[in-house]
Amino acid sequence: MNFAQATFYVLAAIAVVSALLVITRRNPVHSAISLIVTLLAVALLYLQLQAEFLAAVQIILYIGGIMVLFLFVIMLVNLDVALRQEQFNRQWGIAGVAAFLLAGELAAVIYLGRGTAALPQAPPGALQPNTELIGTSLYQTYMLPFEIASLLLLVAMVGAVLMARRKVS
Amino acid sequence: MTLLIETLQPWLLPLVRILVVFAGLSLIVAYLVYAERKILAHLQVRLGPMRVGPHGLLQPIADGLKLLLKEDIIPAGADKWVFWLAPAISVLAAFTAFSLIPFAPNFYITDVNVGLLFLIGISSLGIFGIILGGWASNSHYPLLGALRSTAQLVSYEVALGFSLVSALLLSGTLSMKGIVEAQAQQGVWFAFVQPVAFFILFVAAIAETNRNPFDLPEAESELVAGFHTEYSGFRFSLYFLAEYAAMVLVSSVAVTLFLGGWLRFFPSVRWLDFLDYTPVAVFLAAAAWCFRAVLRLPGTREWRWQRLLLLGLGAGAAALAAALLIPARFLPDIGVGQAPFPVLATIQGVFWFLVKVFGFLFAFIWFRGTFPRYRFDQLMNLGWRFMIPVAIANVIFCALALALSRQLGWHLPAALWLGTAATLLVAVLLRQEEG
Amino acid sequence: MDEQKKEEPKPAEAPAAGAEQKPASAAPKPPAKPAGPAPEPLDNELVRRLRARFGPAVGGATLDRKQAIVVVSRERFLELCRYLKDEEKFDFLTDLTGVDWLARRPRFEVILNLYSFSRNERLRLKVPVDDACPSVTSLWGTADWLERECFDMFGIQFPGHPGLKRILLPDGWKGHPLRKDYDILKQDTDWVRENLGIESGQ
Amino acid sequence: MDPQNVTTTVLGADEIILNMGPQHPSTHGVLRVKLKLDGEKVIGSECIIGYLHRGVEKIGENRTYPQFAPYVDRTDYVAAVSNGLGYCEAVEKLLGAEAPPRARWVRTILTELQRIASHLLWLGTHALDIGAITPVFYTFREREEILKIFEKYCGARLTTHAFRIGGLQYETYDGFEEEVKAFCRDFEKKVVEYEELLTENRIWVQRTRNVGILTPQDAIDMGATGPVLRGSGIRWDIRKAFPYAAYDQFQFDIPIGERGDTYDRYLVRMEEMRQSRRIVLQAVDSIPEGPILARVGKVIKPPPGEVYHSIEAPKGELGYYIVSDGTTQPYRLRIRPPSFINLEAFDKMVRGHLVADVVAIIGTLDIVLGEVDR
Repeated sequence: MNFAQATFYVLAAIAVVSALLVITRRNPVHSAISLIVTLLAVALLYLQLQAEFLAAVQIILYIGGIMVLFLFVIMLVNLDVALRQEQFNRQWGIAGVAAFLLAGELAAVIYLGRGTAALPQAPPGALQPNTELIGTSLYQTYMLPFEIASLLLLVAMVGAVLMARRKVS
Repeated sequence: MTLLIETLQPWLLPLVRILVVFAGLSLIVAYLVYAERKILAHLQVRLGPMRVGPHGLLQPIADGLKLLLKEDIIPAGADKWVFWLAPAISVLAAFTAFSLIPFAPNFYITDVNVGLLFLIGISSLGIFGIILGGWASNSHYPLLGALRSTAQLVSYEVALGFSLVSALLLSGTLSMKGIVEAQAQQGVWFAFVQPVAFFILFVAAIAETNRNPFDLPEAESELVAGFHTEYSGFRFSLYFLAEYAAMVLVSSVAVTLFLGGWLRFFPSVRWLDFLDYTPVAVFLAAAAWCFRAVLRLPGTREWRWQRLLLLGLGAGAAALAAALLIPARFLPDIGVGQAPFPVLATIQGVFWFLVKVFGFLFAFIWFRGTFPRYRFDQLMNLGWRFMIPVAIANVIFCALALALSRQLGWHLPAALWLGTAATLLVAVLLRQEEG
Repeated sequence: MDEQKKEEPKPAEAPAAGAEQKPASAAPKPPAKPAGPAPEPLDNELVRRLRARFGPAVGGATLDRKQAIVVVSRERFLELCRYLKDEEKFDFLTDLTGVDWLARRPRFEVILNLYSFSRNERLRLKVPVDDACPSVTSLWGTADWLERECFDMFGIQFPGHPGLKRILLPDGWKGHPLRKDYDILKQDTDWVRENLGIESGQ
Repeated sequence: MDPQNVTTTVLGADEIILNMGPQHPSTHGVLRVKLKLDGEKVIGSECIIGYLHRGVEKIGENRTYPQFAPYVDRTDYVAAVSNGLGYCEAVEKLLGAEAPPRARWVRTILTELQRIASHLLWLGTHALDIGAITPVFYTFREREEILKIFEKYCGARLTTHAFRIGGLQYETYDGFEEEVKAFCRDFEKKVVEYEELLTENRIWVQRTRNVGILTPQDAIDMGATGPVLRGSGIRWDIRKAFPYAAYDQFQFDIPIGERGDTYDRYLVRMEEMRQSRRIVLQAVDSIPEGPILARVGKVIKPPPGEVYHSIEAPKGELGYYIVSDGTTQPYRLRIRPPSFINLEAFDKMVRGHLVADVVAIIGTLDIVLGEVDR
């Protein structure tokens, strides 16, 4: 096991463990912190894959933007009430079974498809100017889907603002 | 032994650089606090720290020691882990970001091709230090302070981001080093062709570092000390350190992006080349000042130590000035090319960089001594209704100017200036609508 | 702590009379100390109007050191105040306080200092009360805290006050310190012991 | 566009009760304010006072008239000279005596200097509350000059006890007139200096304009006096309405505001400092010769009766209501504290504003807790 592999396993373990913490912590702030750690570990994995742009964007958008807003909202709602609520409801058994089945299915697919999905080794240097590559593919190759996606987001945003507005009496 | 050295070889130089940068940074931050106290004091017709060392020069060290030795108090209702973690996040974020700043063409820790994005990303992690610290204290004032700063930082980050974009458009790269090189190549600091972006960056930088007039998160007259009200001793000093490191950081970013980083003033004007010798002149002037002071001190016995100290300082400065002028043939090749004075060439970049950064920092301090504080809603209005629209308009016009110059062959600076004029028009219209 | 004895210095239930702000009759200024200025009856337009309207509710009216004082009975006090505010333009309540005449009946006097911007004139009302005086908070917003202070210091109740509670002293304090039977060295030792953890605040 | 408000309502987050003080940097002493907040918006407030209550009025009933004089210095302790003037004149009125002209002139000069000093202190701290940290040092520099004059005159800087019943405690010192004039000469430029820092400052204007508006009707209803009343546009000043000391001899204007907001009160106080300087200059040029003490006798024993006397203190109407029973001690001594009554308007002014405005409004009321609590 070389250095790169060791790093990968460490980061992967951190990501998984903190992801588990996200759903098991009782205190939402602790969950949020765990989520930040997960996202950070994933960003570092991107970095290891030499996808610097993706890593940077992951940090800026998910951690620097979205998680800050998460925490912001968590602080505004009354935490004491949330703490006293049941964390798991009666459906968690069913959910567990469903999750188990899904995991089995996934494992089977991976097992059956082994070998067929082996990716060719990327030629060194091909990924170098990845910011420009992403730009080209987003704004030229996939222009239409990209614009549709941004339109959707805009609609969602306008809708959220509309719903959040105070009723002016 | 040789094996060890060989394995460490690729690590050695970066490690040394990291150590130098962080040690230097800590010193700069410590003395920034001192400079702030002194400058503010003189703005306010008083003297500032005078007791520890001559003119209070050792005050930062005394302060640091005091903070380190103080009792570490964790409030009873606080969330211990988060309370412990929060200041560490702040400091880490602020310091790590420096690894991406190029202080000189050959003096930086790392240069990534998405350097600027990383820098924004890492520095935005610093918010968590504030928000978690405010929450973990389990008290109203820190919570309100944390909420304020979150809203503030998130809002102003947008304007900040947009102001950076125009520098990116002009340089065509995200690498910090590349941006400076682009400025050298185009022969103009971006501040001169993108004054609006530079201005917005400057204002947003003040807001991002919670400095007056945007220092609401820690407005002492309203929220006692904002998010760090409950912090004391060592943890408090971490926040303090982070705040001042962040000041240095945003100044460095602004200098790199808009003021030509390590470049000296008018780098492309040949007949101003004598400016390259400014570091020498500065050291010589310092030496001269010391010697003159020695002569002016009374010649009695009780001033003996002061005289000796000043003499030593003067001699040191003179020696440094001389060292800068060691000709190339007496030195091994240290990778600066054909410069006649390699040491001078090495120091050059860092010198100019620091001069510009200190210019910024002085402005920060000056503002603090001058302006009252904005109210929260006014701050938000300014951010969302003025700065962000103007920043967006600026990006659009900047891109337009670039397109015009690339497609139609317009003179680039002229096109950019036209864009700036259009942006200013937008700004004026926005202002009028508001008033 | 000299207790007030029989010799009431002053007009309180003194006879009716009148005059007004006019320096005409009253109080010259003999600089010598023993003689000094003395209160004298007051009979002016205002007092006459008041008497005509409120009859026996208006007690004595005096001029003391050129300052007009009218004694009002508790029963029609609020009504009279409203009249003064609305009709006579005494729109400004400068001060409201109390005096404890330990030996008298009624024991307390509530003192109102009114001012009229349009007439540039002051008028002092005195309401002799035993334990309660109608609140004037509905007329002058100022009265809120002033009545609370009066209650705090003298224990006078103000029916009609929106939230009569102590203002300067702690809520749990016992006793009303400006009463004449409250010695200057006295304090609520129980409160001090309980809340401050010390034996005495002296 | 205030994201906080939006989120608060939607999520139905609870109202926060925020307790400001009694230990808080900008409650100017030991004022405690309980704020009910919706986000950062104030929807209700309650002032809790009394932390500095020393029973001054009770003490007054247990001291002889001259013995009590030093106590009044300790009510509004940043304007001790004004307090002393009010008390001494009240007792003089009770006695039927009047201070000789020279004493009245000197009293006027010192009281006006005290008004400037008090307003300077207010200006510095008010600006500090709003975040401008520099003016406070400038204002203290000038206040220091006034305190030096006080110190030379009576030996004390803060709790001066400068006057005594019937006139002055001391004759003026040599060079008094020159020093006062020198101060006035310099002070004209200094006021300009403060105004340069604040009056046109965009942020300052934004922070104070339309903040804490007190309508004229409300101001009268809440019994506001002094600059708070005048800021609301009512031209009323006891120095003009019921002249005392030597004010009827001098010319000065009463500045008023238009909107009754914090900025207007700021302008009013700035102009008041200028007018005070004007009064001082007129007075110092015309101090008459003569005795400084009226014949009031060694033992102050006012005839039975009562008196209410008020003066225009820097904070507003400072009144003394004294009931005498003919003995050497007041039977009842009531101080009408301007700070206390001005503070009552606080709740009215603060509703609907943000937390940041709370400190601006506390500052603009210019309260001194020593006087509020007595």
